Amino acid sequence: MSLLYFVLLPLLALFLMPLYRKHLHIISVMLNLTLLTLALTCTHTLPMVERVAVDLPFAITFVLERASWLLLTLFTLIMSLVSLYHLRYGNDKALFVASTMLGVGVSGLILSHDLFNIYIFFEISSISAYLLTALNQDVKAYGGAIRYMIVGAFASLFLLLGIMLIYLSIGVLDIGAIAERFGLIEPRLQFLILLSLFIGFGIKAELFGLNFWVADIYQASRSSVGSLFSALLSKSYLFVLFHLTYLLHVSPSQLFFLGLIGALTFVAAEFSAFKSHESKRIFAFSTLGQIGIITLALSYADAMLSAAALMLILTHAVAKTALFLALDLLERHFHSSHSTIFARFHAPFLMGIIALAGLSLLGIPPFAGFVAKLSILTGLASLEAYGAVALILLISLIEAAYLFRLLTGFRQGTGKERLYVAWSHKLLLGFMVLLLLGFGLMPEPLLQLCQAAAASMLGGNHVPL
Amino acid sequence: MNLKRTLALSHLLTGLLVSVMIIALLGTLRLLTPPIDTIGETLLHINAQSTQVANAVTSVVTYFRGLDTLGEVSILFLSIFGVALHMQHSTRNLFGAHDTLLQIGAQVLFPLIVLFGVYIITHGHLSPGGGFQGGVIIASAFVLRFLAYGDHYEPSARLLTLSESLSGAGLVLLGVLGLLLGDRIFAQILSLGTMGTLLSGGVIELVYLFVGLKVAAEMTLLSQHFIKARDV
Amino acid sequence: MFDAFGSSALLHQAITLLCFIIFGVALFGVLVKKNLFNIFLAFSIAEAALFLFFIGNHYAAQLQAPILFEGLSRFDPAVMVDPLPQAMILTTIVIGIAVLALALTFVIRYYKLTGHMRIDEMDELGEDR
Amino acid sequence: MIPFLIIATLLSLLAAAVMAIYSRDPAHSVLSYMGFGLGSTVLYLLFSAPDVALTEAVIGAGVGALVFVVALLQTQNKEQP
Repeated sequence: MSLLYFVLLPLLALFLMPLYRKHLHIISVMLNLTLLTLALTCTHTLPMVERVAVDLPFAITFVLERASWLLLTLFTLIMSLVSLYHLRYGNDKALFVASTMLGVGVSGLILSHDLFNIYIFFEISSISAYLLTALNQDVKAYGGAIRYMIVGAFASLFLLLGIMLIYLSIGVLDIGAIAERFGLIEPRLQFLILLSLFIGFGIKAELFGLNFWVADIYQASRSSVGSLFSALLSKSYLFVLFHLTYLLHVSPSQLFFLGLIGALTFVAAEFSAFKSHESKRIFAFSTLGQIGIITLALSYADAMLSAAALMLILTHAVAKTALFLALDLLERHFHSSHSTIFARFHAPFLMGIIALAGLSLLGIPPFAGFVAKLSILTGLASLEAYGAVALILLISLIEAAYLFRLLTGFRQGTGKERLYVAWSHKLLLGFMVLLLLGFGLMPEPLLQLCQAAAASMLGGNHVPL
Repeated sequence: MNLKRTLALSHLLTGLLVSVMIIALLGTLRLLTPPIDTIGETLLHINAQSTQVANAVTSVVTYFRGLDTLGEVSILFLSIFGVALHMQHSTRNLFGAHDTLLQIGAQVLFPLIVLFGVYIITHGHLSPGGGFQGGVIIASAFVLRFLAYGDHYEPSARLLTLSESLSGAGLVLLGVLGLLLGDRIFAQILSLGTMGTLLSGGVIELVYLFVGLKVAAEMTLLSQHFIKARDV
Repeated sequence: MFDAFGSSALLHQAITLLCFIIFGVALFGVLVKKNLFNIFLAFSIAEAALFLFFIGNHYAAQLQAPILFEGLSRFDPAVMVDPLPQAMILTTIVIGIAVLALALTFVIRYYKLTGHMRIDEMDELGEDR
Repeated sequence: MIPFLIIATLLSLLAAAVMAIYSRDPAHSVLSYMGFGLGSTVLYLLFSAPDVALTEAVIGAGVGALVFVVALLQTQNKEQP
């Protein structure tokens, strides 16, 4: 089993597209399920290290350890769910190409240990995100895509600058080797490199100050695409950012700065979500809020908190996918995503799914989101960061306020339409909610996985040369 | 939130960050000292025995960092796919010239340019050049025809996409074959030959051949879609 | 007087300075220009300035291209330029042109649909519709 | 001699960049952009990177300029029917 198959199989499926252009949706499902199976079979052989081309210590290396395995499994799972969701809507070439390439990009981002290779996968995932934004081919979509391209160009410019400065000063690209030699660089140059890498990844990971564009992009694209953005794209950039942060042993003050950015992201996003009345914008801002909490938790570089943050990544991704897919059903029916559409239909199952996923997002007891948030809070309390605990609890009230406002929308309005939801979609959405419920009731196995992953992420996972 | 205010704010923020970066950069310029032993130099050392390719840049691009090239080729594929998707239903050629002299010139030059492109691709491991450059040169021959014939010249879009896709698939299959027969992507499954001859480098030449074919088809598609106006 | 830049360190500093002036000029252009056409042109130039900076800092007077011609018989870092940066830049140039073509496609389509391509008049997204 | 050529080319590149970005006439912008591409090709040759020079010549100055020229034509023929 080679790790390169996670990149090569989707590429092969893409390049052979002219041979089966009528059945792209079926191929997409088969491909993603195959990748999910491959990811699951890797469980027993972790950690896996694979060198590309030559056996030199500094050649391109693909590494799969506990943390990246957890994310890879999550990504392939979400990709499979989203492709299953689209199965009913038939053959869509643009969606197939862009989403498959997005899968290639994010898996490459978390697997690769070579900085320039990471840049390539960064570009692959960005370009597929631009294409996904412009999927509807109307004024809104093009406006969103152009904006996205402008911020994306900034991000890749600064990432490239960071990579160039690293190669010019120490002459290596493998991130393990960079970690070894990083101390040799002049401190001011070190700061410059860290700043450019932070701008590059921070823009894409939607951190505070660099995330002014996010709501527009989510609003411009389809809701089902929003699930990919929120579950895959921002999470993979965040993972690479923190992987680099832990490897390069940044100073405590820089970690504190990251934590501050996380807290600011959280507060600003929740307030913006509260002020918004467009459901896609609300979910976008709520994604930003969760990213803020995750950044805050990861910035302590503490085993327990990092495990909790990984758990939050998993539960948030599943809950947000369910929410965005449910919203996509509504959007396809009403051709609008303003929050008033919640008062215009009657479909008990769909309403139940949205309510339950929303509750998990908020962290209400029987769901997995509760376990994640609780372990973040206890972790912060054990580090005596009571300020952060108070902040999260306080701002969560705002989160509760806007989510309940959204959900009470169901009970208002007259002359409701009955909305037909297909059985396959019911099964899919039900599966996601059951997943959340199941891990909420029996969190132990998932927590253990997350703890192992956090340990390998914090341990620096130096590749044996 | 007002969009204009958001835009102004974002400009202010990015401007602030950028100016901080620039000031910091100008201060740290003199600290940059070239490193002593880089990976590039290591690769240069082992290049002779592991690839038998006279152009070290070619061997780095296609062999040592073949995965980067695969990613780059797929980026190009993705981008051209987007261009073709959003520019389809284009009808009118922007350059509707019907200059007989230009047409004769295009007739004469077309095979010469294609030949030159093929030369650049097949000699990528001996001299400067390679798949990307040669591919674009071949595509430029088609661009010349577009300019000279206007709407009267139309290469089959199906053939172009087919050759693009199949050469891409060939590249990936070469990688998979390397994984199965050797133990790594783009492993040397062919004999290396002797350095400096046309048939040297083994897999490297095949990689550049596929890349060249793919880039030629892609760039032709790009220009075909770009130089046609679509009236909405 | 031609020996003034004889030491490669001084030459590298001059190259770096000029490239970053171009880089800064281009980024400033991105921020102040309102025409989408000029914005993407400025991005393209900023990228090119970074490439020049990277390749230029690996240049030295006694080094030759990493290709075996008649005069050279073996690969030696003492007489040849580092090939890896050149390979990286080769890759990045192609990526840059791919992104540029896609961006201009979006700009053209946006222009066809709305009749303008100024970034300060793009207001189709926002809270109220 | 070569160091001075490098510095002079860089200075002219700076001028071309300013022309390309800040010119009000898009046609001037595109022409200066082509000039920028050619200048950087020369510079790569001076930096003993012939592979990059060839790539920049065909891709940066060739395809890039083509793409810009066509974008210019496509976005202007509506105003002057």
